[in-house]
Amino acid sequence: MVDYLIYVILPQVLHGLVWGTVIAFIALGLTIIFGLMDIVNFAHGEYYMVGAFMGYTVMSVIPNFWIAVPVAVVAVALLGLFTEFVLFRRLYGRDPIFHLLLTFGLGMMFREAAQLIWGADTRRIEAPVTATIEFIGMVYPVYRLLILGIGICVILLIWYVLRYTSVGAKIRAVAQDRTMAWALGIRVPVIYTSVFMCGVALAGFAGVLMSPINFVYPTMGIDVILRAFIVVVIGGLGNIMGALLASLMIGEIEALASIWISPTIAETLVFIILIITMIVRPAGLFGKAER
Amino acid sequence: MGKLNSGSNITRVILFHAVVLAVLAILPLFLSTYHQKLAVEAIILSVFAMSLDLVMGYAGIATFGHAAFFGIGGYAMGVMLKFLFPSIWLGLILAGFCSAVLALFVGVVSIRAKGIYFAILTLAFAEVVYRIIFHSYNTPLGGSDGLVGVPTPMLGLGPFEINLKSTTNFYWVAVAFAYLSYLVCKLIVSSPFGSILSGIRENENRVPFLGFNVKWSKVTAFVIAGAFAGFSGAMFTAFKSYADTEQLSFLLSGKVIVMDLIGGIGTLIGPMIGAVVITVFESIISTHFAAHNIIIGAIFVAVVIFMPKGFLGLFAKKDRNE
Amino acid sequence: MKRLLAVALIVVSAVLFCFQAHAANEIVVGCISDLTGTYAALSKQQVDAVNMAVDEINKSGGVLGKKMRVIVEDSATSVSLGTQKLERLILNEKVDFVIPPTTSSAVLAMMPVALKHNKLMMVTLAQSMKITGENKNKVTFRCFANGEITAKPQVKWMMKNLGKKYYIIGADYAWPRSTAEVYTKFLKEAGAELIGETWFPLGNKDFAPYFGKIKAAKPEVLLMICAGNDAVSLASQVKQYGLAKQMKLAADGSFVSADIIKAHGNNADGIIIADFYVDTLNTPENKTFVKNYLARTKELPSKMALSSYEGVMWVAQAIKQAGSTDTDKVVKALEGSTYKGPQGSKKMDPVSHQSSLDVYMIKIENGKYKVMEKAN
Amino acid sequence: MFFEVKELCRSFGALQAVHNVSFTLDEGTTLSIIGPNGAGKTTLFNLITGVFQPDSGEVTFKGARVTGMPPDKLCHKGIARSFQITNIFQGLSVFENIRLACQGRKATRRMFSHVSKLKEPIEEAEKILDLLGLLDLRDTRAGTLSHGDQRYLEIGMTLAAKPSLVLFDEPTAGMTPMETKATIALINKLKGMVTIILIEHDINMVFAVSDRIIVMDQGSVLAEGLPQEVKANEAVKTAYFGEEI
Repeated sequence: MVDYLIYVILPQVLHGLVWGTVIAFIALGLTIIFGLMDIVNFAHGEYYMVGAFMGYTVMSVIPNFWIAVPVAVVAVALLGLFTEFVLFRRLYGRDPIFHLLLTFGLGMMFREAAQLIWGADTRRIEAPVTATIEFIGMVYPVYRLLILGIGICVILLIWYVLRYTSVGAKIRAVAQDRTMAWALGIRVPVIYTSVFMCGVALAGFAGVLMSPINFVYPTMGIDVILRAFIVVVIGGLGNIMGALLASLMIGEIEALASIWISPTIAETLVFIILIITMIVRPAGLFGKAER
Repeated sequence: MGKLNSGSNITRVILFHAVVLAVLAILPLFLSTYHQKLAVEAIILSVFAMSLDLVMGYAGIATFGHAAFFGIGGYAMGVMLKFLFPSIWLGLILAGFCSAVLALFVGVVSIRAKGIYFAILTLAFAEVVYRIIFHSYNTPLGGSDGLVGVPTPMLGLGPFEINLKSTTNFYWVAVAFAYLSYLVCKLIVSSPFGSILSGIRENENRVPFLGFNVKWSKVTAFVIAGAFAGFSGAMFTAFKSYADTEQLSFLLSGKVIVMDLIGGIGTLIGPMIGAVVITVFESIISTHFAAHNIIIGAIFVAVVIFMPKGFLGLFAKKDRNE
Repeated sequence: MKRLLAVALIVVSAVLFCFQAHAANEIVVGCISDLTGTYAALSKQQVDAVNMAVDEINKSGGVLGKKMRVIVEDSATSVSLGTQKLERLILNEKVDFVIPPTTSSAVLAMMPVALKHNKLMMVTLAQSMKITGENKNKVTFRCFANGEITAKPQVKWMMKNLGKKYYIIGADYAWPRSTAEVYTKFLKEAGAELIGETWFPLGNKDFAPYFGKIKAAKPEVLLMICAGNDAVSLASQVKQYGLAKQMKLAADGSFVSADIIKAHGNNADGIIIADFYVDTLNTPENKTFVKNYLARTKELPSKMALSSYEGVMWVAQAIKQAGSTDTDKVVKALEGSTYKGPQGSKKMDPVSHQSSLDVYMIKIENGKYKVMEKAN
Repeated sequence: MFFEVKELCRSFGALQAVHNVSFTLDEGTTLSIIGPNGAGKTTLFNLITGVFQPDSGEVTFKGARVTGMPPDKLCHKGIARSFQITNIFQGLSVFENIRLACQGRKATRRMFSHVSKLKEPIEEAEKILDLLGLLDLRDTRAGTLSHGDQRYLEIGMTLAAKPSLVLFDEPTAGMTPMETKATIALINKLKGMVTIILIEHDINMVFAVSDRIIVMDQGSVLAEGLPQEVKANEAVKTAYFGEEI
């Protein structure tokens, strides 16, 4: 019994934790952007993809992972700035369904453009750390633990910025009531642009960080976007803490469920959890009541 | 709407319908068989797009899972034709029934959620359906290989039989199918029930105080839309001789929203045009340009930015009081 | 202005729509390929190889005195687009035969269409057993391997050299499932013990959660059945978590096919596969083929490229033999015919329309294929 | 008793929005509810019309218990309300707004026939438009009407359900003095035809139309009686009129 706990359950809990952090990374930007500007960003996965490809490109010139990461993040942020400035800006205040259409089209363009620029092959980025450690009878790659660590740091940082800084207060003010915030002298368009940049930069960051594990290819965004959406919705759209908890929950459920049931059923289970969550709490598990 | 009463208008409307139908009817004489096939596909998809307009354009409910009903209809038709009884009519009945039942279930369960939450719920339901069928390996449904080799039966019309193996015949049948569906949907939206739906779209909170049950009105609209999506899915399968999981995928759900928005929602005819435009356009662009997704994506983006009311909006008269 | 643009757009599309090239005295090959989507990389190889075959044929004087021409259509990994494109090629472009795309479901849906229009299809990439099995039809042939061809010799070899306890892990969709069935059948016949299976969803990213269960089952051989990015991820995680220390690794050929071998890096080292072709095959015909392909595309050919090349060549040979491009005659000529290409010589089964193929046991070493022996 | 509210309570967290409110109403009379902002007047309306469920208490209408019944059912029973903040269908025409309201009373009959064939609702809608003086604007999009006209439309939609009990929530909010006068005239016209409960800030209007008045403060009934009694009540004077008169 104790053996079962230590050698079967515990490693799965760890997997779930690491995997949950990874999902949270992608979901965070999505939920921040929605919470602030009501944009349902279907192209979020494509920013994640661009981040990974940028990392790959830098790595092929300067083979140093820790240079590639900031360059890629900045590049994606600039792409975010450009798209926000040229496209999203024109849509504020319109029905979210238009954002959906816009990001749907944008995603198609990004995917195809990536295929034109980099080709359709799967690329690899070597992990900067390849060591493994022995851990309760399980060999565990250090790089994954590193991601877990970085993830926790980034999440704490975001939480700190939003909660305790004046920028964070402004962002929360705009999210609460855009008109009022504007009247109080907060420059709403600047906040929008910068938050959008940060949101997609987070996706780009996740893209490079994950590329040693998930590899780099043009359609990689599609593979993550649904999962990220589920997490964001279960957590309550726009609710950062909710998205975090939901990510960990989904990671753990999938990891633990796969001990006993087939992984495909576990994956479907995630959707069923989503459905049940939303029936019981229509605004998400951790969401406020109707907005 | 009140204007529909006047006599001259009715004559004009009838005349207009007659002309459009006549043009559609003689169109195949000028089209190659391939173009006819493309036209049939586009026409069938136009009914699918129109069915979404009932909920999205009239009741103002966004749904990301509409493909589920299309796909289920397709599979129902496939199962009917391949394994049960080779009759299009029975296939349509089964398809409409299955899709409507699914829509009823999804609707009743999720109608309490509003806006984007409802949309995500429908997406989740559609994904569950998709996964169940995708992994139904070793069942007659064929899992990810799809249900292939669906026979094309004769279409019995009383004493007559129409050979649907002829593309031109199927084209006419598809036009009739689309036209009838349009008429029925048009009647629905211009009925008292349709007014309730517009009321819900405009101001959901006021509607109950006028004596209407919002929840059931929405569910009814959802079920009707689901049934029509099922019908069009069934026709799609009958025409293409296969049912595939692609018909259930969230990408198709996204695409049909795009079709509606491009055509102009809340008009019924707009989404139909949108579906035809996108289907034909996709076919042309992917044949003549290597990077076709960039072009199609750019068109979506341009539509959102420059034509928020869709294609019809460009040609519509300016709103009376704007 | 906007109205004008919209109208212009419609006019341009209408013109494009009606535009048709007319084939005169030539043989037209329709190549439908999944150039966008998951299979884009190997689909590009398909197109390159088909073009290369046609160029070579034309350089040596064409077929029956006619030049060959290729029309490429992108089916974008979509069944509906695939069937639509097939209809376009057959009805509007009047192609003489078709090389269909990778997606099995699309090929399965296209088969009845090809049969209806009586147009020959040479399948060069799709792997579903059904294509030459329960769904086989008169006009569809395949010169690519299906699970049965490679599984049988591989099982024999593995039983002799690797062990008797097997665990299968694969992606949960039709092709890996049916391939696993074939493996299971042969393994059972050979007296092996199948101690577990894990089926993960397509596009899965994290495999670590399944490894505990696999290790606990203590198999001697882990047999992996998936392709593309799933395979790349799985191999890298199998390496990271050190599964190779406790068991031998084997896989279906597509697990390390040439479109992803570079992405594997050294992660796939030690994996045993059975396959009908790798670029390192040591025959003079293959060396010429690899050299030409490399010169043309700057890439090493995959088995998909080889198969597409051979598929076109084989049909061309049959057309020559039939003396006509008439489908019925070419089908007759293909059935039971033999063809000798870069990969070796093979025979087309007259009933199933599945080509026979030489199979080699291959081990991955340093990210490259090492041919160990011919296995059948 | 035609309409009775008995010990109705509802709190939101620590706030007792409505506390032990009781009153009765005879058919054909007009009752006004006045009180400072936040006195719980609109919450009381929301409790009566089924927007919120009361924590305790009872509402009876024509002898039947209607506590917490959903709005659509109440509408069928003959209770209709208007809203303080204009609550109309902005995107529909004035006529469509009223016609939709007219057809609500007979819920499901002929649900799928063409709207232009619905003789009764159309005639009624035109009658109501005439009553409101909006006939000239019938095809105008409601969202583009002036504020006053939107308020009239709001009242019209409430009347369209042919209720026997109407709850008006500040019908004159934001109206010009001229429009207010017209509204007073309209309500006087309605008196006797229907029973009215009115929330109103315009004191002149309240005394001009009411048969009885309830004064609410902090969720409870402060005073109740005939207009002149209320006017004379000292407690009311300090709590409410003190500043305003």
